[in-house]
Amino acid sequence: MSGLEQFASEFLDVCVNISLAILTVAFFLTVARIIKGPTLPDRVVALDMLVALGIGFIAAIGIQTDYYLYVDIAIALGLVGFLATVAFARFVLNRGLAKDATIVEEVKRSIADREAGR
Amino acid sequence: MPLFGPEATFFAVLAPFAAAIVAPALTRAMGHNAAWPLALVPAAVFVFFAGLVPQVAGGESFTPGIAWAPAYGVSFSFFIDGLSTMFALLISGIGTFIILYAGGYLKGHAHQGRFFSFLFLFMGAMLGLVLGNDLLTLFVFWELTSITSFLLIGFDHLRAASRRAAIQALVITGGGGLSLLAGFLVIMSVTGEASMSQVLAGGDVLREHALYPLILLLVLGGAFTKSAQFPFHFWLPNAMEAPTPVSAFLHSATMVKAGVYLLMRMHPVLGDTALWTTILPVFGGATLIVGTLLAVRQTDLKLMLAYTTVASLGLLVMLTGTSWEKAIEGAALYLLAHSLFKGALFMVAGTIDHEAGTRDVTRLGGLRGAMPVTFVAACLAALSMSGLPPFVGFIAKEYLYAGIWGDGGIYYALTATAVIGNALMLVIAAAVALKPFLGAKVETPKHAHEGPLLLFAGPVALSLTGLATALLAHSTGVYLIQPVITSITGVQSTVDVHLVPGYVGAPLILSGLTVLLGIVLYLKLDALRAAMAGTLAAIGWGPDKGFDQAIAGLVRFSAAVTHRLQSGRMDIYMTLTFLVAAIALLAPPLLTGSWPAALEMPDFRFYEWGVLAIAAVGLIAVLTARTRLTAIVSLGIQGFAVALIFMLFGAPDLSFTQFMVETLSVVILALVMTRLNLQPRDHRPMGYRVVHGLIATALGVGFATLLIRVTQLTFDRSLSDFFEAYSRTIAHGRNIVNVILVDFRGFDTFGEIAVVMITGLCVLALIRVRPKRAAEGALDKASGDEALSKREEVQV
Amino acid sequence: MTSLFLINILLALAWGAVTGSFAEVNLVFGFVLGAGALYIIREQVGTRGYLTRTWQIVSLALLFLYELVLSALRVAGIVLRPKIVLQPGIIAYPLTVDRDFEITMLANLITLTPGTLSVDVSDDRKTLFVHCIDVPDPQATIDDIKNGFERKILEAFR
Amino acid sequence: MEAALSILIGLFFAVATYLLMSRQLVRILLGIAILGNSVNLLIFTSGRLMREVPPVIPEAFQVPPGPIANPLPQALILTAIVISFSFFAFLLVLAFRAYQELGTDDTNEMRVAEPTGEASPPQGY
Amino acid sequence: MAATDSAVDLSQAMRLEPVLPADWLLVAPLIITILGGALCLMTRKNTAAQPKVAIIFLTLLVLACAGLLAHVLDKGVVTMVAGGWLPPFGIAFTVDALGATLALTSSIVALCAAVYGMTDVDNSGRRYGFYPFLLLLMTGVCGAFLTGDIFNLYVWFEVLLISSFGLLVLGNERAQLDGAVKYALLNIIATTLFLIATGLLYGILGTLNMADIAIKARGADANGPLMTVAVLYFLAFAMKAAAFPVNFWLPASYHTPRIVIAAVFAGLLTKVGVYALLRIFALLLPEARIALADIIALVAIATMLTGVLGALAQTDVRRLLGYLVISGIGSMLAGLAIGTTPALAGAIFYAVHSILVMTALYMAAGMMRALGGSYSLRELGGLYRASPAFAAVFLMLGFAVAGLPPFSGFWPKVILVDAALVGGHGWIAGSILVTGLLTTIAVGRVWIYAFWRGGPEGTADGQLVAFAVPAPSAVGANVWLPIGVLLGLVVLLGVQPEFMMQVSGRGASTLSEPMGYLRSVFGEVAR
Amino acid sequence: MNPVYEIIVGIVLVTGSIFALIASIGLLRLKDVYMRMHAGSKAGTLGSGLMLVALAVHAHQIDVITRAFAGVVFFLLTAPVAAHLLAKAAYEAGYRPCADTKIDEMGKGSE
Amino acid sequence: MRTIIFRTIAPYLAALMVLFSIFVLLRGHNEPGGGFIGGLIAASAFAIYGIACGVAAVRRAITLHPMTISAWGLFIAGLSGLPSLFLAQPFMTSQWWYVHAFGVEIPLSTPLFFDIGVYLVVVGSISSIALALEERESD
Ligand code: NA
Ligand code: NA
Repeated sequence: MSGLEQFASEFLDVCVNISLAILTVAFFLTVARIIKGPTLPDRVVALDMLVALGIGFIAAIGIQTDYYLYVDIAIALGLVGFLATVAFARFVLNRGLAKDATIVEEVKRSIADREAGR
Repeated sequence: MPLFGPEATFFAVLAPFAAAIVAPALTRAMGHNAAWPLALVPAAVFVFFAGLVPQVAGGESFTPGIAWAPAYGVSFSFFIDGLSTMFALLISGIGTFIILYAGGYLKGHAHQGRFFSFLFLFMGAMLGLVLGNDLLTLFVFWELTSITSFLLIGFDHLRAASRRAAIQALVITGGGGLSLLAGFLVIMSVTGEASMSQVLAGGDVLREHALYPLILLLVLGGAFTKSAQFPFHFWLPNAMEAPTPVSAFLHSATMVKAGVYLLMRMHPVLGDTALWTTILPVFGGATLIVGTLLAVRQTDLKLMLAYTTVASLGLLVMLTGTSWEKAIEGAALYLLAHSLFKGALFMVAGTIDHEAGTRDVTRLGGLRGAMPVTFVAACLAALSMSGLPPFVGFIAKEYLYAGIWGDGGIYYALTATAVIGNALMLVIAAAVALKPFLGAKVETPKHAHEGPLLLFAGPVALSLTGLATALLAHSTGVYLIQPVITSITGVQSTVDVHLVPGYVGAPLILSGLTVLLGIVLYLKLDALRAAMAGTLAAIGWGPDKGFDQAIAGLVRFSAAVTHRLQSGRMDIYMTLTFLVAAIALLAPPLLTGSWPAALEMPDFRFYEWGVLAIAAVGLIAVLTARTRLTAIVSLGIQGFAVALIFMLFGAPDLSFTQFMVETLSVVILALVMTRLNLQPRDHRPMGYRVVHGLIATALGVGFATLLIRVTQLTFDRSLSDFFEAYSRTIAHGRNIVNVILVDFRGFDTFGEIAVVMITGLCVLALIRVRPKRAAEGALDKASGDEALSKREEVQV
Repeated sequence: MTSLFLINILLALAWGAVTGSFAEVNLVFGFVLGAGALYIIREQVGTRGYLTRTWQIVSLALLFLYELVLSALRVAGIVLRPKIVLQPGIIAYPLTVDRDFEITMLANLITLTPGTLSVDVSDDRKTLFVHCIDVPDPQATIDDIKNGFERKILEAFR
Repeated sequence: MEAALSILIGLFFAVATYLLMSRQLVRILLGIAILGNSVNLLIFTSGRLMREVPPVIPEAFQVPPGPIANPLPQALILTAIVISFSFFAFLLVLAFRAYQELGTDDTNEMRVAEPTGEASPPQGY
Repeated sequence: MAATDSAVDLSQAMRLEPVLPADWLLVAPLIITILGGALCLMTRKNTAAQPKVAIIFLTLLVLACAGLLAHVLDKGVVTMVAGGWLPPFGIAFTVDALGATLALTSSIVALCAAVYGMTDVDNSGRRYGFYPFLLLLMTGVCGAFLTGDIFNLYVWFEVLLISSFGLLVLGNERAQLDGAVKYALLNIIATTLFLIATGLLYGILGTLNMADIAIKARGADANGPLMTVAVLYFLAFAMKAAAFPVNFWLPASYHTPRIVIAAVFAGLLTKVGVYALLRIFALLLPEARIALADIIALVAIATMLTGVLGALAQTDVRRLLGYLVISGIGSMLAGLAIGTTPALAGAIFYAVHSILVMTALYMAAGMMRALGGSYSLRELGGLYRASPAFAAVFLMLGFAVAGLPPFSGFWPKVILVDAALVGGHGWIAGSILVTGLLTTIAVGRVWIYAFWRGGPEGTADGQLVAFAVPAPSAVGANVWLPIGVLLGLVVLLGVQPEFMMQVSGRGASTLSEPMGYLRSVFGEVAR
Repeated sequence: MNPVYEIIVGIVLVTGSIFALIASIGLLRLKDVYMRMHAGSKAGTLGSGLMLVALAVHAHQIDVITRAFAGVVFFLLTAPVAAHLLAKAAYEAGYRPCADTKIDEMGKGSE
Repeated sequence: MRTIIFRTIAPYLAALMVLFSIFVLLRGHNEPGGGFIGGLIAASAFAIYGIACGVAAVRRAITLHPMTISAWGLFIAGLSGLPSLFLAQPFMTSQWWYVHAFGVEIPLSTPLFFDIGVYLVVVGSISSIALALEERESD
């Protein structure tokens, strides 16, 4: 194995580890947003983000293990992630129009915040 | 199978069942006159058994049988000897006249055919009982008599008293039957024999066995309830709710004697022990006294007779319980006598009721002119009952006094009991047979006149038989009593029965005493009755009332227990279920002290820890979520983490599926949740939270430790090795998981897709079908196809 | 029907891309599957002008890519600032394009453009509401889009 | 590795059962969903863990060239996932319909099949 | 892709000897019901054709099960491994007399239900899946009885469970939904416990084939995790079997669906749980059975007694019957607690009896409703006059369930009491007998209120309330026929018990002496 | 494998993950849901897309590359649609942007 | 959710997803995937289509009732186990046929048909659930 090859291989390993580390941090940040909310759409946005992170995670693991079958999982995750976001958007819309108590409360808070200059 | 001889017993037993089937049709065709042809059936049976008498009297016994359930060693077999033959003769002989009597008594009754059916069913069952050799065969017939008795007592089912009496009889005799069944099964396991004849041939095996007390108590449980021994006596008088033919047949002449039959039958192997000679005389004697005293209290003819039946049964048990041969001779004679006179008297009472419209003895009198034949029959039977010559009752009393008279406390006690009992029976005999007929004519609800031939044939025939058997005492002794004694004692006996006592001894003196006492008491009957009534009122409670309270208490107790167990609250159901699960998980390691070995620090990489942490965070988030969407999305987090765990540990297919399923779950959840709200607060009170928290923690710890213990064992990977070896080489697939799913273990997938398909249909049914409160299933409104077609039109 | 046929070919090519094999048999198979997929959405697929339209789908996809990178960098620039001071706003963008396909194209492009995000199209399909992450001057943003994406779309599709 | 995952699985079970003991249908449903994941992880761990080597035979080989993750538990879990997903879907819709028809999602208030204050059973004959 | 390595010796992986057509009888019940169910679903909208299709397929099922039983009685235990893979690698269907008998009995019940359902289930019920549910319920039931693989058993349990959900909610009445929530959740927890136990069992023994488990579990460490797993299995199946104290779901739900559905449930569902208990504790983990015998006995006694007390406490006939179902389960568990071959035979016989009689009783309850307009003992009355024939039917069924001769319940009771006494389990024997008495009282109460009494509660003594109800002839043949068939079997088993005794004896001896079972799976030389 | 490719893969991968991180930081730091959507739908999509491309390059197989490419295209198609739907839903449900959002021409019609 | 943007793009997305689902189905024997996952993807496609363009459009699109599709799936899966009957082999013994068409060898097998059955069942049932729920939601 030549020096460059050696370096490249080690470089890639380091990169994979770095990116896994970054993704792990990103995961926690996103989860924090999911839990914090404060509104339903906030959580949905974060969940959508979580899916994107998952796709990246899969790609990183795929590179680390040399198993490319994970590509399809990533694609599928993208597909259903979209579906989930659509469903949640629809949920927010329908419940909002139906004056759902939780949503009304959140909406009121968002209006109050706006008026209070936050 | 031959039509004659002992082998033909099968036909004899089956004949009444066949008659039961044809009776309704025949009655529809002929009306009450169907009694005549129907009576031929028991008559033929009687003739058949009469034909066996010479052989039986000669000391022979027969055990014809066919295999029934050989896998379990059950045969359908009969045991024909002196005892069973006498009972068979009584059942079929008295049965003949009962059928005739029923023809007259229920003339014009809408359900007379059904009544005949029930009577024949009973008759067949009773024959099977007394003839049964195989213990289980015998037991089957034993229970059949309880069942048919239930139907007959409740025949007049619109009246609450009938229903009560019927269920009471069923419960008491049915309960006793279960005791008997246990007894029989213990006997079978102790002796290794399945049939009565073999058990009897076994000699002292049972008596010497450690389980003898248990066996005896179990058998007595059956016998005492069936034969209405104190304190189980109360069902029998209540059974008088049944039409009189039933009372005459079942509750005096035959069925109630089944218990006595059983005691006599098993006497050779169970009798003559300290336990036997203590329990039986005590209960028999108590029953005798209680029965007669209660009989005195009554004014209803049938009830008076019923209580004396109780008393007579007590007397029989008492006599059998002494295990003395002489006393048993008395018992055998008394058995015969009682069946004849009591059957006759019941029919007389029924005839009076039928013709005069009442059977209250205080409202009856002077009927002798209107009903002369009945009067004669009544007198003859009453004389036998009173133990006066020249009737078989007299002989029986002579022999029983002879049997129990002796020098010693026990003898005196038994004798005193018998004398008092017999005297009181004389009182009742007089009250029943004389009072309605003698004296001044009393106005009755119906204008009384002599009943038709069907009604008086029975009483006359039976009471005359009572006379005849006495007059032909020697033959009676040789052909009937001697074989019976042989059966009861288990040794060949010689009995010399004669009407005229050979000497003036204690028995005759005791007879005289009995008659005297009886006359005195009869004259004081009203005072006696009042005194009894006062005493009973003072006690205010008896087993009969106790029965009602027991049933009511049982129902209330059941309701209380059930309400506690089945609270209708889902959270309690869940909590209890998980409590049990936690115990199931933790009890074995706690009891055996086998916990996992020490854990080692896992060599996870940082991102693997990260994924595990995300899963945990997701879980906690779900637990603490206050709004639906937080909960749903948090659910998504833990599902997502699970999918990543699968991916990290080499399960791409799982990961793939988990991602898809988790997302779709969340989607469906979101679709459904647009209506269903999550309460911001978990409504559990603090106590519940603590309990639930403890249970949940216990379960978590239980599963975790169990899983750790499992994974610390060495693992047998042979199944997967096989799949790896042949997944591509034979099954042509590189994705081993998929090959397992569609080939190696395709059957699982087959079931799995069935689940998926059904789920789709379930959801469709849930969503689409709207409850239709008005239009319900066809059976709801009692209407078969018509209603269905109507509703279809509505739906179209 | 020609246009449907072309879409079908496109789907067959997509099949080839996904399966990673451009062997004829696989493409024919992809074509058959594509036909099935098209049958399913037959109602929504019109019958005009697909030849050009499909060509532009490809070209615009590349454009998306380019804009996306810019957009992501801009977001990065914003969120990594120590203190985020922004003037977000929702502006009403008057649409010139009126076909469904064109509106969709424009809206999606806008979303992927730096700092803007399509929120809704008005019921009369005359106005596109756009959320901007930092919009000190709304008219400038509107003009950017008018002269940028919308014109490109009009050029490409008409 | 198995032990650490086992502890996580214990947490899964604890959370699931705590939710299942709730009175609120929605929480119960969440519990059911988590319970399904708990079981899948349990089976997965029970079949022993193997990092990152999927049970797929490379194109060039007839049998796996080296040790691979245990495929059988994966197949079992796939079946179980599908089934638990189906059941979850059913339960969701059932809960929804029960809520619609009964007007509550508190199981303590769902007392149609076993009503409160039922009359005592009939007495007498 | 097609590169089959010529070096592969197929005989190392597969059973190569030709399979007899008769061996296909092992899987025929599943194929028939699945294809039939799928066909019924395809013709969902054609409500007139559906019953016909279902009845044809269920008749085929009965024939196949009968043929299977004959095959098993002829050949002993038979095995077919799906896909031809050598056991324990493929999924083996291993059928002994126990499985075949229960499958046959269940299929008869299902056929009867299909006929009864022609009247009881309306068009909406047909359109939304009564017949597919019924057929796939039978898939689950037969699969459970016939499979020789524990995970596969789990799958069939789920098939039958989800089908039962469908049946339970058919109609969406309020009570149904309420009952279904409880039924579904608790049953799902039960099957989840089953799955957990199976996963752990695989982790311990590394196998899923029942015969293989029986071999490998022998001599396992008594203090090891296997014991805990056995306890989990017991809990899971005790829940399915509705044993005390985890039977809440049954009284909460059985009275809510259409009566024919309740009838099928009462006949089949709990018995599958009992079957699994017998199979697992008698055949697979006999050592665990011995260790748990006292607990099983306790559970059995408590189940039969609380069951019958529950029955005594009911006003609604259907709920009363539900508790009688529970009570019967106790008797079957008693057989397992005793554990001897005769005791197991008694339990098997009892299971067959219970399947037939409980189904028939629920169908009879439907008829009571049809004739008397209610299920409540307070509102019923006068049925004896309304239809003496039906009264006779009910009375016989009532005596049968109480274990009185000469009906089907008598013999298993005798066998079980006998086995208990022989085994020195006096408490079990006593409980069975007491339960019999209490059952008699419970049934007797139904009889006196609904049949003998002249009318609803409050009817004057001696009075007969005239019926606003049409003549019994209005209840069509669709109702009479299945009840009649079941009653006929109940009577036949009582009067002529020999066949069932032999069959249950065969089934029991396979459980207690598993050599035949193992040989059937692994060939002449069991490992 | 070509070392140059490996280095490119490493760089692209890390770049992608950094974009993803930025997106999640944005998610956390930006003030209202509409602004957070900008982060998610742009940086997030680009991040995951880049990482997928890295995988494709690393695989160096035509089928993986085409599939990864197809995947990226798909994300690019769906991401703006998802953002649009969510923003529209949030707005119609009544959620108002933060106070910094001085201009709200959409709200004019309805308020 | 009937916005112009979504409605315009959803049909194409759905078509692509269906295509992808078939791809996942067919390669399942050798790579991750298979009938179940394929079916879920297809069902997701119909769900998206339904949310965007209405349930009625989806119902018209798939012509058959989804539950009928599901039933067909089960039926096909059941039939795929039967050919071995005629070869004196046990139920579900896999059969492989290599069809040569256009110069390429196409492997057909009973497991493939079985997996197609799985796919259809999942597509049918899950679509049915999603559509039914969606319909309820819209009324
Ligand atoms: Na933009
Ligand atoms: Na996205």
